[in-house]
Amino acid sequence: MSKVRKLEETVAMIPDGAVLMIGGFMGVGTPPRLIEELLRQGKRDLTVIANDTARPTVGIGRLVSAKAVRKVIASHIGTNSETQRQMIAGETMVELVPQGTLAERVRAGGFGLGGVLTPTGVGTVVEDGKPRIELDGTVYLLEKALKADFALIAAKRADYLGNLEYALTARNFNPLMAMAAGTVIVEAEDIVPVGVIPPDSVVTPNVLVDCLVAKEHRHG
Amino acid sequence: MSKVRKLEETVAMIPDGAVLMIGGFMGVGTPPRLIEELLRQGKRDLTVIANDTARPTVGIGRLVSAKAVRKVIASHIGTNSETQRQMIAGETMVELVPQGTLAERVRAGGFGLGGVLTPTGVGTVVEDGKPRIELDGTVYLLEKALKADFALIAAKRADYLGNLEYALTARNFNPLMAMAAGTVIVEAEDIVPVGVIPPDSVVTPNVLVDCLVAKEHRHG
Amino acid sequence: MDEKTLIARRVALELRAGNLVNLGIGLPTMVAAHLPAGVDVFFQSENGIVGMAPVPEPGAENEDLSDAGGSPIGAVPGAASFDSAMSFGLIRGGHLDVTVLGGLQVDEEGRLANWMVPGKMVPGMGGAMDLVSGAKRVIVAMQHSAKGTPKIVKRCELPLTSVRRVDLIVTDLAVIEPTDKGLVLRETAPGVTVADVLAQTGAELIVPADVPVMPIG
Amino acid sequence: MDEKTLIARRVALELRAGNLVNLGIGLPTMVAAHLPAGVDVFFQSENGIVGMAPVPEPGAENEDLSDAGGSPIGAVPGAASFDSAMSFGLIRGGHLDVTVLGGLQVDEEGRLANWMVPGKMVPGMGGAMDLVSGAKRVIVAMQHSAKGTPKIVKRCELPLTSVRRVDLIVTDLAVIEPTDKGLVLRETAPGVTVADVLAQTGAELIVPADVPVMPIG
Repeated sequence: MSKVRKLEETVAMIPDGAVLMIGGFMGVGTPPRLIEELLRQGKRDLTVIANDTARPTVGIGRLVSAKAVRKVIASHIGTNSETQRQMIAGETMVELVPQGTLAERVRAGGFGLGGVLTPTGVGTVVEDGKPRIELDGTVYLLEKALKADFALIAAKRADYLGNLEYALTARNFNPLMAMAAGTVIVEAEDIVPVGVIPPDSVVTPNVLVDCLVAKEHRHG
Repeated sequence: MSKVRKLEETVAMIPDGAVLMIGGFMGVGTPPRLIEELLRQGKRDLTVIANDTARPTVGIGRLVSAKAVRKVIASHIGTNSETQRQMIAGETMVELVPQGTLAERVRAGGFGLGGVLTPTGVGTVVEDGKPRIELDGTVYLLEKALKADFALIAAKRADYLGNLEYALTARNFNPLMAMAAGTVIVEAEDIVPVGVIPPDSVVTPNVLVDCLVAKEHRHG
Repeated sequence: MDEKTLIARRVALELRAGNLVNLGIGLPTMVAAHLPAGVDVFFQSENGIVGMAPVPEPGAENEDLSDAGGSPIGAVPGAASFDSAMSFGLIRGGHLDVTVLGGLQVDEEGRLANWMVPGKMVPGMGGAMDLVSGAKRVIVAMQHSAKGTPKIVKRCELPLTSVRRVDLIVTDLAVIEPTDKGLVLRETAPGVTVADVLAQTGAELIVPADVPVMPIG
Repeated sequence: MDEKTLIARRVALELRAGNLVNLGIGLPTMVAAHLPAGVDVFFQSENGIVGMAPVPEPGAENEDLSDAGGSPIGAVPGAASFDSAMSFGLIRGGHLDVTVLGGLQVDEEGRLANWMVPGKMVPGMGGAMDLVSGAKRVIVAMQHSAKGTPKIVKRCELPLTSVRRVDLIVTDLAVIEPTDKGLVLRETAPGVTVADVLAQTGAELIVPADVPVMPIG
């Protein structure tokens, strides 16, 4: 029943052109070994859905710098000059989404909702092409659900079945993305026996997780 | 900074006719002392938003049996013959909402969303009067946010600032409702010093909570 | 074997190791006790837990741990608890492999009615509408008829739970699969003939040349 | 006192005990260091924590605890951490009392532009649009002008962050309150005249009879 897999084989499942959700916020809560292995295997034409692209040498920024990414859907690329350069040069498509809207769109994808109505972005360029819906005197934008082929998740602690705990601000988009992808790959800092994580502490239930990779090499 | 208050004074803030969200599922996770005190103070014409009305002598069912409730918005009244009787006799208004839709409507209210698009209820009586929205070939119902004047919350453990933890299936609607009401009143089984509950274990952050009442009488 | 046990045992054969499964109150709950050896599944209770189990022994009840009917339950090692939004996110989001529900009527289009008898019984839909709309596989477990009145009908007269076509109907007489061509008779219960099934069914059934006897684990 | 410190100290006076406050990156972050004595507030960082604090001492950094810029932070006793949906639920849902943000332009209708200079700077809006749309009170903390060009203008040329009218603008020269009648000059900085403010403002200002000097805590 253990979901612990070899890093190389796990990442090999991801084809060029895949749509990936990758957890993390400025690299905090982004799975480092999974990023490293994507680079090593030379993946191409990825679509990456993530809060940001960190810095050119950090986290998701490394994928951008390696030109592994065809399209980015993110809330912020301001700390990554390379993402901005590629965007302006037309080398990489970038779709900018308000951070709270991105969180809800990912959540909606994982929760089986078609979308949500948010007041954020009304009357701004974010509104372009989106239905405006007025309810009880307030105007909202209809923002659609997002899904992905794979979610790459960083967890603090996992049990062998895949129940996950996160730490502090490294949680961010990870539990939302773990709901919204066809295949969920988790890099955990620690992997513990089943029963060690109490039910109330589990943030991502094991049934959502497909593969587990340990942060250190001891688990393959 | 402590939010611990006297039970009587806390419940006295709730006027007749108020809209209440009350946590719990068949009475599990429903705050017993708050229900008891609502009855003792003889509140009337309440609107209650809750998953269910439990049984005639249990939890929210006690408010229904005492005819303190003008309207119920719930997903299930099947275990409470008195709610069904009052509904059929026209004594109490009952709005039935699919359980997952109720959860999302309450959440939307607390999260500043106007509503969500759900496939649940399409083509059934639940659809009556609601906008149907088709996105990418799937039909959804637009379900609107719900808010309340007061939320009555049962927590397992609180600190004096109001950070809350819940236990097992007693969590249910409680954390969602704690986001969606003007005033949030919490009955906690245990109240501990600030710092005892680790940041990652807090489910409801203290800033959402207005008043705390202990389950036992020792805290007033 | 009584009729309910027969149904529960047959439904249990539909579950696969690692499945996330939600069992409705009543007859469907009995399925948990009839899992084939080696098939470990996770049971979800929609009030907020994955990893529901029976209370391990008398006295081991916990007031914070109950099923959707409010009865005490236990939990397996590796269980996870969460709020109602997450619980229905699992259901609606396609993470629930199988739901087993009772039924009042199922019609030729495979549509289920199971939450209301207007003027008589108004329990509310609870989680049923989300479960039928969202689960990957919906199995209806019910008696074939109620006091002689067929529950499998041309068109549901009772309010629908969902317009989604259910995947399988398991009764004390038969296993029936709703398809885009109609209701197909897949199996008959031991000692029951095709003619018996047809006589107690209010809808057209497609009867293949070979209708095997229900395996019951 | 330098200009940024002046702005930070003036903004700090707007915070009330118990407030939930979000400080933008850069100048707004400085506000935390200038809270008046006895005013305990909770700082939210939108990457997922209420109860953000400075790193208590060198070496006490934790790789799982950072602010929205990715820099290490600390946490007060009673802090709570959560996912990004919850973080923006607090912001969008009206649970955030005050947000303090930098600005590129604010116009006569009190509308803020602070996330993009087309063709030049495309950082993305991050959490700014949600913060401005959702916070109970929005305070813009910025230099009054940028290299001699007024940042308070008739109408924003830069893409808007939100159409919501911000509540207060605090600059190195003045405190200005957007109202439904227009921008009202509420205070001038020490040593700054009303004429100085008007000269460096690109929008019409309503100047009351009495414009006191900015208190700075």
